[in-house]
Amino acid sequence: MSAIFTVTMPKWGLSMQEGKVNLWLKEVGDTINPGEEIIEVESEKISGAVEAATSGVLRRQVAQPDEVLPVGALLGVIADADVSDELIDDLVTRFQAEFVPPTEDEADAGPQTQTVQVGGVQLRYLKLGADAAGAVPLLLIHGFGGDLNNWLFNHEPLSASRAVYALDLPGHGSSTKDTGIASLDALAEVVVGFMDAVGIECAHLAGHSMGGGVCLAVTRRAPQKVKSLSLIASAGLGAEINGGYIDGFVAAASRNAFKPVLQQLYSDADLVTRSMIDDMLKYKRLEGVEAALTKLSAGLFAGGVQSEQLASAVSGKPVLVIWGEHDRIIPASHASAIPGATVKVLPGQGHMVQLEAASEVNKLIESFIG
Amino acid sequence: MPAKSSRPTVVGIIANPASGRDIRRLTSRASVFPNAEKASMIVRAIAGLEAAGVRDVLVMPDNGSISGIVFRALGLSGDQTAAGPRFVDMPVDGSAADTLRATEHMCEAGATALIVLGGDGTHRAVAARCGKVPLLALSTGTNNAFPEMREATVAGLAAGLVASGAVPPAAGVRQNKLLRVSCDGRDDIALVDVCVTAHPYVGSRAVWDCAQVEDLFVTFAGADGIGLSAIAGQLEPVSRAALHGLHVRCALPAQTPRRVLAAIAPGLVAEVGVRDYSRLMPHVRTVLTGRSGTIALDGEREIEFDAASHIEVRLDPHGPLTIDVAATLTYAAQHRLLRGYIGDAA
Amino acid sequence: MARKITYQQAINEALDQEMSRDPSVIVMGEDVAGGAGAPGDDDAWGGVLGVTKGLYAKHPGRVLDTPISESGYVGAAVGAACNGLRPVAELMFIDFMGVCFDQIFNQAAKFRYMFGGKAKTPVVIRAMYGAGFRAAAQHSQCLYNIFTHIPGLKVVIPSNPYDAKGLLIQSIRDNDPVIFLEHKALYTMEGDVPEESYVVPFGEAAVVQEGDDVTIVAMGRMVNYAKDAAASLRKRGIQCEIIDPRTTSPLDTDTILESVERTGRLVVVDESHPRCSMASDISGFIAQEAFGALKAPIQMVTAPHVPVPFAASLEELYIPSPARIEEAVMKVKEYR
Amino acid sequence: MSSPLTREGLLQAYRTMRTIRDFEERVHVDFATGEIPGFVHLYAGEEASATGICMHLNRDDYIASTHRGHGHCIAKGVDPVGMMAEIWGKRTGTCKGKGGSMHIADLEVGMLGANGIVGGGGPLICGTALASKLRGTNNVGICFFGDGASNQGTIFEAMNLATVWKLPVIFVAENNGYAEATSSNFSVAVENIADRAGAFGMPGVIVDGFDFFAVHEAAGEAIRRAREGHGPTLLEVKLSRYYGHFEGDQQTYRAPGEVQKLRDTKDCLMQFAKRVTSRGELSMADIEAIDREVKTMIDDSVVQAKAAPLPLPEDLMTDVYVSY
Repeated sequence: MSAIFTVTMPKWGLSMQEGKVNLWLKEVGDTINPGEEIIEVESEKISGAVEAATSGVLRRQVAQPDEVLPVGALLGVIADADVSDELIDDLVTRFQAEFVPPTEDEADAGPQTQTVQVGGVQLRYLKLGADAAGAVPLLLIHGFGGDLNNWLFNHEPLSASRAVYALDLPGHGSSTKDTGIASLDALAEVVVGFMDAVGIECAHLAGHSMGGGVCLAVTRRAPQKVKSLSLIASAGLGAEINGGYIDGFVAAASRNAFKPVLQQLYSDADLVTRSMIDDMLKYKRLEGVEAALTKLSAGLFAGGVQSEQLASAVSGKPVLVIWGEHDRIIPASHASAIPGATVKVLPGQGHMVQLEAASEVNKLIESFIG
Repeated sequence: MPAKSSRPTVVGIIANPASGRDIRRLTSRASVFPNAEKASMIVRAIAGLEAAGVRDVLVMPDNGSISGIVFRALGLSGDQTAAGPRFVDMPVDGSAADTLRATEHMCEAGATALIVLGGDGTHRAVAARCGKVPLLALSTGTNNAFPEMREATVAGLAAGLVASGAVPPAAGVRQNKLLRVSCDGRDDIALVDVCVTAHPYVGSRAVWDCAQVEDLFVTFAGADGIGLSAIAGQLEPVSRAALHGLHVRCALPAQTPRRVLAAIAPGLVAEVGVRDYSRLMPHVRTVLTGRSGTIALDGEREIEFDAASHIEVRLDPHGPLTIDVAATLTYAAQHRLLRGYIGDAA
Repeated sequence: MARKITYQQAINEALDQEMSRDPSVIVMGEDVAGGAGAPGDDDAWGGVLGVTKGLYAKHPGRVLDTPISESGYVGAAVGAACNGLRPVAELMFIDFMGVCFDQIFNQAAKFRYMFGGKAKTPVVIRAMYGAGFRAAAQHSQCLYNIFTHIPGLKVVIPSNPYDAKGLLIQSIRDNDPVIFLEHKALYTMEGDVPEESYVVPFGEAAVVQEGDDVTIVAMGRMVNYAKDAAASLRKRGIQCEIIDPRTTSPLDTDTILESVERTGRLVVVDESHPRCSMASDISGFIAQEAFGALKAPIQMVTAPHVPVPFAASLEELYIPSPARIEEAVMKVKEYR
Repeated sequence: MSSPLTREGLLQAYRTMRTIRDFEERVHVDFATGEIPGFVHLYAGEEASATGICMHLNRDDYIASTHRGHGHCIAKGVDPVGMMAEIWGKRTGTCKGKGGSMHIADLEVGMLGANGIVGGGGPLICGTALASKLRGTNNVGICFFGDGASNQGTIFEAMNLATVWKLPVIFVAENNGYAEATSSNFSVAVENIADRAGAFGMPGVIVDGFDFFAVHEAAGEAIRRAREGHGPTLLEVKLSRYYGHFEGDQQTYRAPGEVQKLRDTKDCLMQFAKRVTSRGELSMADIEAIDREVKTMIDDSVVQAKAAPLPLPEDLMTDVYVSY
């Protein structure tokens, strides 16, 4: 029995409604294996590759480079070599005739964020993927000034075979803003409370930047709740941190002031679009954010020095360390701080490596946590 | 219709545009009496006068707030030779002097009655100049003891009947008492009360704080009166006809066991301490000295004095004459002055 | 946490949150409670369109119905602002500025300068504006340009629920007199609005969408018309950059200038009349500052120089439409 | 009834009235030489009103004034030295030379500004009074206005609002008989501005504006009443201005000798001095000492004003907004 598979515009994150085709990574006639990258698509100026879910031959490139298509639109067709062109053309014709782009409301009807109260703090989180027997869930923890959308290109891909949670830390995203928290341990206490509240006995933790420091602090506080740690450009593994970035982030009040600050995060400065800056400004202008960030930065990164070194907290847990080679916020040299850890420094990448090199990071994590 | 005398009857009307505007609007709940209503009262009084056969009515002029309305209401042309009321030809400066001037002028013009619209103060000014011409005293407000609240049409009728002689003075006119005050060479009068206060300034004139009242002299005091005389009225009512008046010596309520509640201003009932009181007999002089303060005449502070001042108060039984509206019209009824039949000559 | 609410709810929420945060904030205006002294409910209306509904009960004594007496209560709001309150006076329809303008432009606007910097007048005057409701000539005007002309005033024209809330909160916290104008047609517009309090600063234009071909500057309701026009133009391969100044005083000239220098083409969309309007003002400023960058004459899409008509057929002609915006964009795009 | 003025109170009253008089007389002289720019409207003759009223006020009470505002400023405690510099358009002026005679204000002492718009102050003072009322202080607001402003809609609206909201406001109608050159006999439809009070549900009282004691006492009652929460009052002060509507006005619309007669017979300073000295409450020496002291101060204020720097070019663009 031969099969025909459609490749469609993916939905990365909650807000994505359309994507732009950058380029095809496979030519018509190429043999495709599951997991291979077929086409590069861009959303919110972040580009990512659509991976094959199946094996076959790329038979059609329906979408053309620079085309902007709604989520779910047909990009190409993979089929076994023996499927006739007529059948494939018929399928393409029928698909295009029947395809209705999702309305904004339907788009909203996708996975919804939820909130939970932990010790007087309201936390927003997003759970993707189903609880599976024997599968230890994964908890994603963003960095300073970030939120659960920092995992836009990681969250869904990692949720194929397990439940994956991403939360907004206190002071961030849509969680309670001014909680007075000024230490990694206090953040860890909230995270542990969160795990209890949503019924996570034990999880793989993945943390980015300050979120990595939080993962380490959770491990120190409640080792029984931690199965493994994936630390991406993590805090807590050395003294240095770009104090200019931290202070600039806290102080920036306008687009023009914010842009050069945010550009330090990325290897490709063009990724810092106006709408990204606008979104960050919207966050920063929420009541309590400035106070929260000021307290947190003073507690954790005063004077461009990290106040906590937590490499020893891992106490024998499996650890994966990922870093961007050209990280301008926390130097990649910190990657070797944990003896025995699996370390991967991605060449050419910056601090937001999980966004800029999402599929590579996803693969590393996937294979690390199994 | 009554009384045809050889010369035409002249009646004057005096209305004070400034009455009813003093500080008692603030310190009590005294009414603001609109000048438009005063003008309307004049028009109604004229109707009564004309019905009683008076053809020559003299009206006090003012800056226009009353006279202008009267002028329009009666459709006057400004031609002073035409029939109808005339405005006295005199300078107007908007002060109490206008009232004095108008009174003198009307009396010289032969008025045999004056209708006065105002409060105690206005009547006091008229009384100082009107001699033996009887007054028909009409109150324009809630704050007066001397003039009465009554409908101006009826008042005009009564004034006309007395002025023309149709009702004889013995039937319609009453003698009032007067208080004469002299202080360091200044002489003045009061129709209802003289109040010696501790307040050092004439200031905004009205007296409303009983704590400042030291001596009170009254010509008459109704138990149902309003104003300072009401204090006396609750101690020993004195009628307008009685020969005597009353002298009350006040004290702070805390300093005397004798206290009285009195309506001393509209909306203001106060407790007044009384040291003692005595009848004030005609012509007996009461002398006060050794203090400083102000003397209020008919409720308004007029004279400041000091410790060296010599104050004399005495009751004069020969004050102004006033027309008793009820008695006049009762006489008219008894004598059928206003009755007639179809076919009677006008 | 962001959720969808209407423009009207966003304004109500901004007032509510600021009144809770700062006891010196009061709301006054004709029928802002709606029922003072009447035998029925004290807050029957909550504003003529219900924008202030519910505030009366939540903030006792601080939502004040006024007589229909615009000079009186707008002036009182100004005076109260001089004496430590942060009043939000609702003028109902901006057309009513005619009966209280002195208190706004001769008093509130000038105090600080006339008094040598010693006065602070944190008053907000809210009013609805704009055509489209068959409300005719005295209840439909767009008069923000008149206020923009006056030094000492700030003028705010939110085009969506998010901006409405953030700009109103900024207006209330601002220490200068602010004219806050709400388009009637936007009250029912829904959008994502965070539950938390937040501010949108003045003088920061929003780049509603980016594009390299033509710059469209639009404000208030016209932003949404510009978006409609841009969506249609996109199908024709024309990428419009839409800039919403959000505040006309202060005006973010940098963002407009930067955009026009890149696109070389400018269309200004303004619901008010063409003479001495924001359209002519922005056009003049760009002609002066970016003449060399212009590849085509600037186009203004405005209402005509006539009062707002009543009849639907005329009013629809009066209001600038997406079609007219599209036409203007094509004109600047095709200019050779 | 308010308690009698103490010796200190009498001295203060005289000093304030004398300061206003000398200030205005001096501005009159200097204006005539062409040294003072712009328009000035002098308060000379009306001193008893501002003084008798403002003596009851404290710093947190507000007054709204008029284009004829110098007297109100001085009575409310604005520094005459700064005022003189302001009138001379100097950088050291109360308003840094940006306001001038018609806009002198000092919110620090509760002076909400002279006002170039006739009737402009009524609504504003309702606002300061509303703020006082909502904050639960017992402060009051005084709205000074003239017979001209008594015909403005803003004043009617303000009086209505003050009663509707039961605000602690005293509307002080300073009726000097002329709105610019037009007689109030012509322009005011009623004999007394106070008569309008009834229409707005408040008491209306007339006082003699040449008599400090009359103004002081009536104002004391009205202000007490307002502080105790009983609402607004309209106080009509009948007075006269000695100079023209503005400086340079030849006043040919006035009767010959009208002003001189008032100066000779009713002048508030003269009456006051006679009254207090004849009763021995103050001595002539007291009066003369104040006269000398005030003259020195006014002379000095002019010397300082003349010597003071003009505003700088950079001052043009400042003080428009708190932030922009």
